[in-house]
Amino acid sequence: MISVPLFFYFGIFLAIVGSLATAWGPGVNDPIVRTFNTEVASIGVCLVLLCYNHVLALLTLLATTVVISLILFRAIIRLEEMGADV
Amino acid sequence: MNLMADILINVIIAFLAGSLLLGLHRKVMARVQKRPGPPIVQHLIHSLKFFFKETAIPKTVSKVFYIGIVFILALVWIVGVIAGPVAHDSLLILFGVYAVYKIVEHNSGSSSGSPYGKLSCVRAVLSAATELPLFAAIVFVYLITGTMNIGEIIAYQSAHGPLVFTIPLAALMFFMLIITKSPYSPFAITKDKALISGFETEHFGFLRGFMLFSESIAWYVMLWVFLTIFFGPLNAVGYLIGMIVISFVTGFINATTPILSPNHSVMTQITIGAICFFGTVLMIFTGVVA
Amino acid sequence: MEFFVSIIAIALMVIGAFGIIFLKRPLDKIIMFTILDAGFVLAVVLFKYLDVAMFAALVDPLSTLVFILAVVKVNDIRKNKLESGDIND
Amino acid sequence: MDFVTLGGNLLGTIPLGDIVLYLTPFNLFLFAVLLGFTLLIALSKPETQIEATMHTLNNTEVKVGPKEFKQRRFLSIICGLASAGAMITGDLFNFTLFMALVGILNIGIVSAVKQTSVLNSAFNYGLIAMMCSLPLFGGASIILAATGTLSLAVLSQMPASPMVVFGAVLMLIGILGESGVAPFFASKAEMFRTAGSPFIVIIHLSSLFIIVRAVEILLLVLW
Amino acid sequence: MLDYMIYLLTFAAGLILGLVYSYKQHGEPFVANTEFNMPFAAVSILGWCLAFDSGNVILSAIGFLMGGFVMGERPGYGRKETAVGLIIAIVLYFLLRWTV
Amino acid sequence: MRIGVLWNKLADPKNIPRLFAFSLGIILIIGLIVPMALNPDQLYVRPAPQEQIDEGLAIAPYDRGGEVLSQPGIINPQYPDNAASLGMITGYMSPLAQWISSISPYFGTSIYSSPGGLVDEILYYTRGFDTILESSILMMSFIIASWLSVNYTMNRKNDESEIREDVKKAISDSTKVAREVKANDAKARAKQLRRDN
Amino acid sequence: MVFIPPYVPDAFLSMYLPAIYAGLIVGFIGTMAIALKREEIHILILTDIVGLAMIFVVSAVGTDLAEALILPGLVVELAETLAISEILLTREMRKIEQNPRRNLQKTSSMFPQPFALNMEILNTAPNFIALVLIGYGIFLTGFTGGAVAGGGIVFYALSKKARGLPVLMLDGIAGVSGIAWCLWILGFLLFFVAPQYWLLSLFLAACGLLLKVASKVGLIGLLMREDFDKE
Repeated sequence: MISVPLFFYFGIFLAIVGSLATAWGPGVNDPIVRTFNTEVASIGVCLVLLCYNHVLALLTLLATTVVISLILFRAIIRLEEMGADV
Repeated sequence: MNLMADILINVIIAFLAGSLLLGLHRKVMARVQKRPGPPIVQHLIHSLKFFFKETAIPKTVSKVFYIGIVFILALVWIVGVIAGPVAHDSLLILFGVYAVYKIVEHNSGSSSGSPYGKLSCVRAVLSAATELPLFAAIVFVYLITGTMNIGEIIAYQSAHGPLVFTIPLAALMFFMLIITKSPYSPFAITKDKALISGFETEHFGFLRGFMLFSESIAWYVMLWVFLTIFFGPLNAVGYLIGMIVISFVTGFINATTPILSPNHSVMTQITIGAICFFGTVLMIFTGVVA
Repeated sequence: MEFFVSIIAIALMVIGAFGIIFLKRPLDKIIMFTILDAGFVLAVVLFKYLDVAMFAALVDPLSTLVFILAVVKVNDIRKNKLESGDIND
Repeated sequence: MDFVTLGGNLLGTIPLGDIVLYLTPFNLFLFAVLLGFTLLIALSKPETQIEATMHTLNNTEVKVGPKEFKQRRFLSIICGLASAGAMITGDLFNFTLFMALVGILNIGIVSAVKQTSVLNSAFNYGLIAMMCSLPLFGGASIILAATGTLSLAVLSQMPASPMVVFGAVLMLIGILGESGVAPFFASKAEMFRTAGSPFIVIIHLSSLFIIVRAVEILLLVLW
Repeated sequence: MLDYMIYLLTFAAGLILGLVYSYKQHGEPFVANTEFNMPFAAVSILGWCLAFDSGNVILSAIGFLMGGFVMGERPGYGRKETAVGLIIAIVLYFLLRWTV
Repeated sequence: MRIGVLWNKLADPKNIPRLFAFSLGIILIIGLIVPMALNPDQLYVRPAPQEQIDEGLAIAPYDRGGEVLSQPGIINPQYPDNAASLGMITGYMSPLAQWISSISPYFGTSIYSSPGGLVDEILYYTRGFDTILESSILMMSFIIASWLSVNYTMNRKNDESEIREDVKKAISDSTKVAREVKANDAKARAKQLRRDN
Repeated sequence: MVFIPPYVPDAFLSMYLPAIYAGLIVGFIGTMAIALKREEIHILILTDIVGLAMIFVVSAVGTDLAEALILPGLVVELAETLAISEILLTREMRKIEQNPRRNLQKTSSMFPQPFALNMEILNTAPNFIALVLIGYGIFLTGFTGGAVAGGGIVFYALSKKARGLPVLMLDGIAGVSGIAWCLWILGFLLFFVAPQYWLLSLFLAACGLLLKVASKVGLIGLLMREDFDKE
């Protein structure tokens, strides 16, 4: 038997730490780093979904996370290329 | 009486009474500002006059909306008359009527292509905030009486006394809406004289006639709703006196206050609305309101 | 047995998470992200959802690849800007 | 609180599984007005916006190009239909979804224009619309957790607990942000400074009507 | 409601007629006329009294027409006459109500 | 600060998302003191976590009973009378899914959504209208995004020549910029060197 | 064997409070960070966190309904991010276009430029991984399948060498997804009009949704390959 609460609370912990890091972590003034840190939070959410047995939602979350980070990176890179100040 | 005849009579009354009251309003403002002012009947004559003037349609307009919107405006306020004085229906329908009125204000400004109309249109969007106090007032009326039906609200008031004594702050919120909609009011940012005539700038001839016609009805309906839901069952003389008094009061207020800048106007209304809202909530929870 | 695997999975995830947050260089972060993902896959396996684990294992290289592409390209752009003197610091 | 005290007699329902659309005179009025406006939008051509040019005596014309026109008209018609649907829906989550759809369409309607100020406000409004997914969906699901149902017909019969009130407050702030009233007016109001009157009217119309409807829904849920 | 509509219509008609008539009589720029015009005062008193106290729709309508005629004169004219008429009519109304 | 100044700040679109976020955050944190508890009487209840997989059901965690094409699964919607073929989707498995379920107990997730299964029943049937909306939202945002990229942001027609010319003009027109570039060049190189070490 | 309990199991009841508090806290952190941040691209990234908080709050209910509500919510988040980031790009490009002298620097480019990168994985893996993902997605069908298969298409498109926006292909994809949407609506209506054909409706709905989501997500890949392309 595995301990579901263990992973549940760990998922919550990861989500909070990840979002804290995204908000005020070291070096987050670089948008790339900030996007990296959202991954930590999203893995935390994945764990929570796993503990709730929302497995299909978990699959979708994994797939969309990749695509969202792709979109964000594209925006960041294009803005840097343009030299836009946002 | 036949329903159609009833509607027709009420619409005519609303138009005549509304335009005379608006004339009175203008006269009061003029007297406060030490001008002779136009005769009271002037507003009525204006409205009628426009129906016989030549109608010109600018080249730049979006035609369907430009013409359609004035009929929608008239139609909407006739629905207001039907839902209010004729059928004593749900307050929420009147609220919906008011919302459509804002849309019409917005779109008649933007469909003309004139920069003045456009500015007025943007300001109409800003002033969507005036909706909220109106809502809050309606919700409080609803909370106290337990109904949205105007007829039942009147019945409640004849049993328990006018609502204005129970929830004065809600009445104040509603009154602020009336001030907002009165001509030359400090909150009338859509009709600021810097924008010529605001959203009406590019509507000529009978189109303008329809607009004035609906505005008179609108003024009558709003006063009617205010008097009905806050001052209980009134007879014709009561309505007459109440409407004249409110026109007087708004005339005084509008004559003595400058127009506010758009965002200040919106935030003032919202602030007053919020204060009244929390005041009324406080009154309800502390048991001041039975 | 399962308890030890849980501990390992959690340890992997902790290392990965804090690695991502505290390491400076982007490429190090990518490696740490892979560790985090490995821990996560382990957790999914523990929960006995093998198809999900398979999928996670497939997506892992994908997201890593996206990160690498992004980091390399951004570095490229930043280097260009520095060399040409467009940005002053 | 039930439908009848708020909007008048129940005229009929449209059952679609768990989601039941219902019609009262009040809902029907809003629905009909929205459909009417959508029809007008489908029929009308945009206006030409004339502005004075700086430093010369000429006028500048701002027109809606043919490509842009098609795209914007399509989006506005869908927006009209979506807000018409929001007027008659009888399910809490369904309503929030309609709102999210209206939000994204509002951005889309102005996204094709050239003025940067308009794009700026569209972007800022978009940020709000994205954030709104938390209060809207979250509020609806908190109400679901507290009462065990999402159907307005059932919710209207239930007494409100503090949790329901909290969910309703969350939903309210979501609605305020999404429809751009009160202190959040600026981002939405700036979006109207562009040509294409038939299209931008639906932005305003949908948000106003959604507030009207939202008040009905909040009253149903809370009392 | 029909009677109220008739009153309003006749009143508005009276206002317009009064305006047209007084512009025919006085074409000069704005003057605040302080003279008390006896015939107009009589019309006003008669009109308002009929309007308020007759109790008959047609008579009241005629009364509103006459009252409106005086009240609707161009700015600066007919103010005192209207005031006198209104006061007398209202006093009469209350007298009638209390005595009968 | 005077209230007018504050109000003027609210008229700038750039501040609005931040103000909204702030008020939303305040309300969220107020939520921590609101007494909250899950009402146990819910629709579409599911078994406790890991219960089905521990029992070794082939299609855990989505097994809701029922036999393929004959007996509906157990399902608890809001309005059962509005859904005539209720539970059939939950009880259905495609032939491929049946085969997979016979070989391993660990592929329940994939099996029970291919197509059929409880989530599909909710998504397509009892709450299908929601899904119409969701997919419309998706479609609309993609229409917006792809329209913008095809017609503007990725449009190759206004690429190359025009943009290059713009760049050239921007640089050649302004000798000042060129001078600055040179000056900064050296500075930047020095900094870069320092940073690399 | 009891397949569903009459009431929510105790495990979920005890998990509710921590989960929803976590959601509130994550949401609070995200919103406060947005309130304090000025740069717009950062705000865009931070809204992602707010979306995660939404997933927390919805999933905390712990029923099948909650899961069904999360699924599309996720896809909506994705879609909105895409639209809004595109608007941000458009705005910046318009700004530069209107005043190129002030805004364009020497190394700046309005359009994505190729860069030098040669990775083994980009040459060998994509066909295989993409195929597996697409196959798995088709097997799953529906939202999840669409997202998975779309991920596969994204990956495939990313690793391709061709440059230039394939407008023709975009149009084709848009057409496919439009037809898929119609399929899905048809299936949905069939459920209520003719319940005896539920199996047909199910397949219509599921396949329609799969095609729709997959084609849309795949479209991202086509758009992206401009940016992450090699020389």
